[in-house]
Amino acid sequence: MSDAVSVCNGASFSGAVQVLDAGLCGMITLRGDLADEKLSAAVKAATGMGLPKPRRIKKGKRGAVAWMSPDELLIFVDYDLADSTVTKIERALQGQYFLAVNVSDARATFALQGTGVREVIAKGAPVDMSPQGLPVGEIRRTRLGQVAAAFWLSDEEHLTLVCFRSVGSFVYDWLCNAATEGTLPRLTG
Amino acid sequence: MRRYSAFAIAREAARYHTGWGRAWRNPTPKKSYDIVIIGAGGHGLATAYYLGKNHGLKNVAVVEKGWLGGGNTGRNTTIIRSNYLQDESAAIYEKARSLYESLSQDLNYNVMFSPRGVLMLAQTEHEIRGYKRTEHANRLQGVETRFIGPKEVKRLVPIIEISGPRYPVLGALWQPRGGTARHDAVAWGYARACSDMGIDIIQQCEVTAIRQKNGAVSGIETTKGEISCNKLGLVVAGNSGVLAEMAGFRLPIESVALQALVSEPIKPAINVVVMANTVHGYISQSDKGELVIGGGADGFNNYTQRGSFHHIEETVRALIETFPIISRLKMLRQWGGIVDMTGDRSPIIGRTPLENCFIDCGWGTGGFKAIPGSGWSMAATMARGEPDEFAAAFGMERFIEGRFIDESVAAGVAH
Amino acid sequence: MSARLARHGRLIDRRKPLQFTFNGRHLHGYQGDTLASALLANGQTLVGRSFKYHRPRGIVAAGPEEPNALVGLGKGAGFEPNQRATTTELFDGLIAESQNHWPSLEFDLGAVNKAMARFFPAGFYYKTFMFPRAAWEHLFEPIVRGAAGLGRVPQEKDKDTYEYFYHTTDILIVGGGIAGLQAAEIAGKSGLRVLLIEQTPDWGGRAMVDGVQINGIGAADWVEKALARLRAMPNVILRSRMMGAGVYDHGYALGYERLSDHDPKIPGPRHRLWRIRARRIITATGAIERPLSFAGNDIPGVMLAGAVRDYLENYGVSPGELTLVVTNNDNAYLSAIALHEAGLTVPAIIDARPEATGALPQKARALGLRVETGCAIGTVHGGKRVTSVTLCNQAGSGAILDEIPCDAVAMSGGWSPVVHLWSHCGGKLRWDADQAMFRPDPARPPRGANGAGFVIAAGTANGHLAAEAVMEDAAEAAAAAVRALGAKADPAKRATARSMPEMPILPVWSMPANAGPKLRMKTWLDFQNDVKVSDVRLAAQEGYESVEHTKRYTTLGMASDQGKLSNINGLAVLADSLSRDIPQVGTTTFRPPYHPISFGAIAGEARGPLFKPLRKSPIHDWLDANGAHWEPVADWRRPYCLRRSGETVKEAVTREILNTRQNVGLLDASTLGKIIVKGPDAGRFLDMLYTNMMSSLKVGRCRYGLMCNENGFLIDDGVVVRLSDDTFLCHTTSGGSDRIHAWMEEWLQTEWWDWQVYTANVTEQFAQIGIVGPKARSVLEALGGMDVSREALPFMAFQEGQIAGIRARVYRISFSGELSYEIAVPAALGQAFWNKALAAGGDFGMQPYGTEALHVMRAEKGFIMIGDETDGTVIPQDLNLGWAISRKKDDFLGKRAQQRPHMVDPNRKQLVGLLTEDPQVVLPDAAHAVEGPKRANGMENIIGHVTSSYYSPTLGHSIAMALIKGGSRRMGETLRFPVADGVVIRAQVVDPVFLDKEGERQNV
Amino acid sequence: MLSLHCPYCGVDVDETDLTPGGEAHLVRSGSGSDDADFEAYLFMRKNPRGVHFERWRHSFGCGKWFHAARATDTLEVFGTYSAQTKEPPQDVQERIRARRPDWKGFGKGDRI
Ligand SMILES: Cc1cc2nc3c(=O)[nH]c(=O)nc-3n(C[C@H](O)[C@H](O)[C@H](O)COP(=O)(O)OP(=O)(O)OC[C@H]3O[C@@H](n4cnc5c(N)ncnc54)[C@H](O)[C@@H]3O)c2cc1C
Ligand SMILES: NC(=O)c1ccc[n+]([C@@H]2O[C@H](COP(=O)([O-])OP(=O)(O)OC[C@H]3O[C@@H](n4cnc5c(N)ncnc54)[C@H](O)[C@@H]3O)[C@@H](O)[C@H]2O)c1
Ligand SMILES: Cc1cc2nc3c(=O)[nH]c(=O)nc-3n(C[C@H](O)[C@H](O)[C@H](O)COP(=O)(O)O)c2cc1C
Ligand SMILES: [Zn+2]
Repeated sequence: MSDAVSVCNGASFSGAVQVLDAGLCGMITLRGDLADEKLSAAVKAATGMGLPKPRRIKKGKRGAVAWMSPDELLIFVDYDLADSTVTKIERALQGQYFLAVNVSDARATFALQGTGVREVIAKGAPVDMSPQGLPVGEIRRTRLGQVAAAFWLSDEEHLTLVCFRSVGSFVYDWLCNAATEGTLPRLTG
Repeated sequence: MRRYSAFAIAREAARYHTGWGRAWRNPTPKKSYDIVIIGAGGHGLATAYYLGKNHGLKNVAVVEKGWLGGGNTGRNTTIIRSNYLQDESAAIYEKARSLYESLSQDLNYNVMFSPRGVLMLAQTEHEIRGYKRTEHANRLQGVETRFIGPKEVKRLVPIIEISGPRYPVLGALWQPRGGTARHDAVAWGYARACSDMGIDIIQQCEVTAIRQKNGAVSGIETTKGEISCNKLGLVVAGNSGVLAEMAGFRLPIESVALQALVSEPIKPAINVVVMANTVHGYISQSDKGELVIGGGADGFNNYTQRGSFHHIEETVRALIETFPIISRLKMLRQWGGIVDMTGDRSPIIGRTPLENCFIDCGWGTGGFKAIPGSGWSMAATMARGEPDEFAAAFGMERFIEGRFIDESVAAGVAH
Repeated sequence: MSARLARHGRLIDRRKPLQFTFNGRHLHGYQGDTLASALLANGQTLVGRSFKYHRPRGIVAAGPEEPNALVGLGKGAGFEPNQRATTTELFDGLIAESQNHWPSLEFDLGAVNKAMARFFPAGFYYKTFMFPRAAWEHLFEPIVRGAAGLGRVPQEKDKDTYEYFYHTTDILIVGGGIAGLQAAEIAGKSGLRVLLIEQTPDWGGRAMVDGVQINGIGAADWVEKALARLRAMPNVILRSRMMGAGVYDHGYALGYERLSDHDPKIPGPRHRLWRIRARRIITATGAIERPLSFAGNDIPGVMLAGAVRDYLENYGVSPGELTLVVTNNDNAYLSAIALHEAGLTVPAIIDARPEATGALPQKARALGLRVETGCAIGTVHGGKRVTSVTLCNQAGSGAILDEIPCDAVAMSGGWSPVVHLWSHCGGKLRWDADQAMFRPDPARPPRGANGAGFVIAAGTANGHLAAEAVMEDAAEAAAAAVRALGAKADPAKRATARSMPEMPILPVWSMPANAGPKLRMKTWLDFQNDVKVSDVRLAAQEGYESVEHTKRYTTLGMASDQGKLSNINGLAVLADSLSRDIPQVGTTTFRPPYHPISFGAIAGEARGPLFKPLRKSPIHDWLDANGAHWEPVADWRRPYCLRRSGETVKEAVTREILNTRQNVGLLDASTLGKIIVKGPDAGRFLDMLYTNMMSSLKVGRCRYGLMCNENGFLIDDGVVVRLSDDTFLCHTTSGGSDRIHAWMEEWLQTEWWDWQVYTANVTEQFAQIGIVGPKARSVLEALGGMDVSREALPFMAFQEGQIAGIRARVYRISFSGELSYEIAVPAALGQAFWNKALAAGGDFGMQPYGTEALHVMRAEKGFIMIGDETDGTVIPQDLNLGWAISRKKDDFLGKRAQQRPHMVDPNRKQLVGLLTEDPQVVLPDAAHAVEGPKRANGMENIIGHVTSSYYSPTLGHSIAMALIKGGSRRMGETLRFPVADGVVIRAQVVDPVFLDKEGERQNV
Repeated sequence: MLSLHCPYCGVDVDETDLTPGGEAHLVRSGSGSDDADFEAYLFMRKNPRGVHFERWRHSFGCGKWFHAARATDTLEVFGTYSAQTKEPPQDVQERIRARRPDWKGFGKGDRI
């Protein structure tokens, strides 16, 4: 699938923090009864992981699983594995009431790196971006500037942000602007 | 009543203006009136004025819970235009606009009607089509409007950015005789003229209950006591729901906050009224020099006269994009008013389920421009006991019949 | 003359001289100066002209309350009108100009002399300019408006950028005086998150110039130490140059941070607007001094006593050589003493109180200063500068006792707590008669989401004037906030203050008490808007009794300082005129912002390319590079046509249509909404959503469907595909995808929550590309990979598989009437597929086409377009779409509404086709049809309007569709369409399907 | 600027992440209903100055609809709760009663 391109085609920007187009990323929306054991078994079989608690994202070797709403997960796998993972889940849940759909191409993903990733996002998201407001490993669905976005920190210096594909280049520009060198408010002292 | 004129001012100047009398009386309420109007906003006062002037009914009281003109009439962005699409709307708004033309002389109070022209920008192909539709309709309705091109827009408003990267100005609907008026003066002028005819305006008098007998209205209870009446008019804009509940019926209305703001005063920068619907914002410059800017309405029920700040942000953003030079000006003050939004965004004038109780409401975000026309029509409707020619289409029954008067259609829906 | 002193000036750095210009004059100042202090240091006491009478104006205050010293700052793309000199930090190269005068500040033709001013009392314009009628519009109003406004209009686009910052905190403390610092320390120690903001660059507030001692050391030393302790607390954030601009519902507050106003060379955004959510807000915003109301109090050289002290202590600037002090309280004596100790002359202290026996007056007397008690200023003399004052008894009406030469007057009418932020969101005030001030009523605070008060006033902002009480109150405020949030506070660890004790104030609202009309006409309340005591009295006399009426009639407090100096004095005058108490009169409403904030900051980063998100299809860049003439469609942009070099838009559209009809066209339809609906109840659900039956659709087939709202009106349309037994794919309009997805979720979550249906919006997962035209099949065959024959893939069917090596779904649907396939491929492969299609289509004459060609082709076929044929008031029946309304279903959204009398009225507007009498004439879009004579009210009798109108290159004549009253019954009738300039176009009512009614072209 | 607690996400949500949806607990009147019921369902609103039950969607977050009990005269929020209920839960009703002793109760005084 060498023809497949992410929205910003691998662009990167180095400012107060680094912003990079994280490339194509496999994503599956799974809707269903999260309390159902069959469903968690299917997720486990497909990804090797159990279900995350509300608002959390769980990471493993083969990908990650994020809680999106009381009846929705977002499963991250390699881009090339998304379709086959959907098939796997569908097989495992055959006859059940659920929905699994590949949404990899409907998204753009960005990686932010450096001290200050919280401040960059705080320029546009109406969220308590302090470590107590958004602990590492918690995913937040909200707004960035004027568009929908979801993001989480894997540690204090690494943040991943997912948005819709059609606004990917807008979000990239937005992030670069927010990450301009010398513009992050220091939140100490 | 002492006539206002330049001579009167000159005479008074000699004695340090100690001779001016009250603009309106401050009467104690009588026990009973033929007609009581609740709400001394522009619409209530205009209703009372035309009851007296057109129908000779002067045993009338206007009852106001606060200070007259302190509702939406005292807090709106004063845009006056009549280029509405639907026949019924065009008729009443044009009636109002034409009354505004000579209102200062009628009332002997300078309401500063300023027919400087109103521009409604078309920034998408779709908007062009919508406005052209209005242009065609208006021509046949006898309302003077024209669709003009971007060059003419630029000539009328030199500070406008017509080739904005996101939403270039593709043209505009131009009503040359639209404009603004001094909002407070409209209320004060009507109040003074009413008072002069013997109509009582009773301020600081909140209506707390509506009394009825045999299914017909018999009077009101107020914080200044009971007042009986033969006919009652509810003209309370954002508080219509509260009064309707007192009268025992419900309305197809929700009350939400609508906001506005002014900049600090600057020298004349913009000579006409500009409305930009695609980006959401409208602007004019007052005779004092501040830019008067209107924003969006909240989507939730609210009686606090305070709105949510994001509307201010959206509006200012839109206007900076349209008028880049305002970026370094400053917001002086923001405020909100509670507007009464109906199911089809058009007003209600007419009878209510309670006999002899009439209502004029639902003007929502756009009733300042309608004040003289609405008062004219409501007065006729109350005097006759049935809707006059203007009110006929605006009865409440239109909702259950499915006969909307929807003005948003010119804008349509995105495709 | 005002001048710089050799000593004093704790905020300036005399080693760092700065240059600036004022009205072109080159002047000098120091690092740390404000523009106001630097102007005074240069002897510039005349700084502007008032709004109405163009009276000469000097600097009155030293903070944001300044009404007069408004200047135009900078030039070109950095020019800003109405900037306060008192809040503008001086920087090297600053350029300032005074405002509202012509030809010059010194000599202003607009100035209205005293005799003339008489003819312009409050509200005079309501009483005149009415005759003759036309004169207002053509003569008077242009004059009034020409004279309006203060600052100049900027001529260029702003050069700077702005941004937002969201911040959540437990406690926000506004004001970095000793109260704010005390509160921050106590709150900080609790471990809660604290944000302390101060509008000026410096900390410490008034205590720094008042000789206050804290914990046994000077206030300045304590402040420095307190700051060091606070900076060491990780949970405390300190920000200077950041103003608390507004307090809003549910603990929302705006912080206005000015990042580079003090040094425009600093890169990055100029202002940052903080959008703060705080669980508690402590307002430690101090107090503002009130002017006194005496005749001539607006003459340059008359200044607030506290400001005099500020200029002296902070900037080493004296307001004059002979500064007379006039007061009704002890606090102003501090200024007199400070002036005297700085070696300046204080010719007299005029104290309205019958006696002045407090420690400060005694000290003043001990220093040899002349103190006149029970006295008042009768009149200030001077034109552009104070020259002397007359002394009179406060109790009388102004009989002159003495005339005292002076070149400056320091006045103090007492202090008003800054209650703005407390009041913005509904906090109420109470009148404190002893201290003659409105102060926050702790029993009626603004209430937050949970109903608890969320603002707490502290220190002087809470009505405490003595430093001792200020520090105690601030400690209590912080402790209360901390406790309310469930943490522990230790107010015992608070700092304590000592200051000179002060004796009670005597409220003085008029000086002298019985000033007559003549004096009242010269006694200013609102310096910027030229509102005098006489104006307020006139308002009361004329019945504008409510304080809100008075405000609006006189414009008191409506100037750019929002009455920070004038409001209390004004309403006291009003109360007096009405013989009412001050609290009975009340205040006007406090509204944000506390002090004007830039529109730039309010807009934030959203300008230029970041103004509004633009949605781009996967083919966007290619289209852009290949002649796309863009058209905004919802948040997307779609190509209206793709122009080749030398082509007009119209030519391009014609070419695209003909080529598609003759050969084959390529369309980017990716923006179409695509929603997956899945579950055991999916069919049942879609039956409710669409007017037609969807549950009967066979797997592998497509069906065109209509959606209505509960009012019966058509809101969207599109093709529904049954992917499997329990899974449907619903296509929506481009603008509709998010709306319709939300609509589905709304019904599923709030009405039929027991139905088993899941939805997912997969609009952006796919690039959807139309290959349309007689040769479409050949192109697909050339691309290879799927059997697209008539048998394998008949009209209104779909197939899943590979095309050109790319995973794809192929739908055989048509919006043009041609043989047509829509191919959905993963968005990331959209461009790759597009390229392959172009390559394969080359041999068949394939050309891409845009939305206009699409629109014309669908109109030729009589297909409706949501937004053209519909406008939110049209029901499917109006559009001859009755066939798409199932009669078998008990219910669907909109069904009930469509049964209402007006909806079944045969005289509703119905869709018809139109052929103009002259086939080459195209009806203007939206032209209206009329019938019969005019109506009684003079309007034409309108019977409908054109919804779509084009010249059809395929047919070689114009075509149109229209909604016409009773249209279905009018086939063959000729209608009149009066258009501009008296032209009437005639057109015949026909069937709206103009081309291939049998559908032979699409069915091949 | 409202902030409402999303009962699904368990976080306080800024108004700008939410979409308001008008009065809650309306009873749908579909095909076959009489005029009065249909009019009441589609148009007539309580629009009270005081306690109001209303619908909100956490549109930028979990996408779920929930209900809020809120005062329209002070903007105080008495509670948020699942949209999948026919009436406000008891604890919310009790909190309203505690804060607003003069509240008529859910569905009371509705028959006008
Ligand atoms: C921010 C804003 C901008 C606007 N901009 C425009 C514009 O540009 N152009 C335009 O045409 N329109 C505009 N409008 C709309 C316009 O202001 C209103 O439609 C119009 O003023 C309504 O007038 P009214 O007399 O009906 O109501 P109001 O002026 O609100 O008067 C109603 C009166 O009833 C009184 N009342 C209520 N309850 C009681 C009671 N129980 N007892 C006694 N009295 C009671 C109130 O105190 C009030 O004084 C705007 C509105 C707002 C809020
Ligand atoms: N005795 C008197 O008559 C009298 C009168 C006034 C003040 N004082 C003295 O002044 C001191 C008062 O201390 P305090 O700390 O209460 O007040 P303060 O005036 O010293 O400090 C208030 C601080 O808040 C800042 N501020 C005001 N509004 C703001 C806003 N919206 N955003 C950001 N910052 C803002 C001001 O710039 C100032 O630095 C005490 O020493 C007191 O005794 C005495
Ligand atoms: C057309 C118009 C112009 C206004 N101009 C000013 C102004 O120049 N200065 C000002 O302080 N307020 C101005 N206001 C706002 C009023 O002060 C006030 O905020 C508004 O009427 C709402 O009343 P409230 O804030 O008392 O609730 C203006 C209001 C309107 C409607
Ligand atoms: Zn949620």
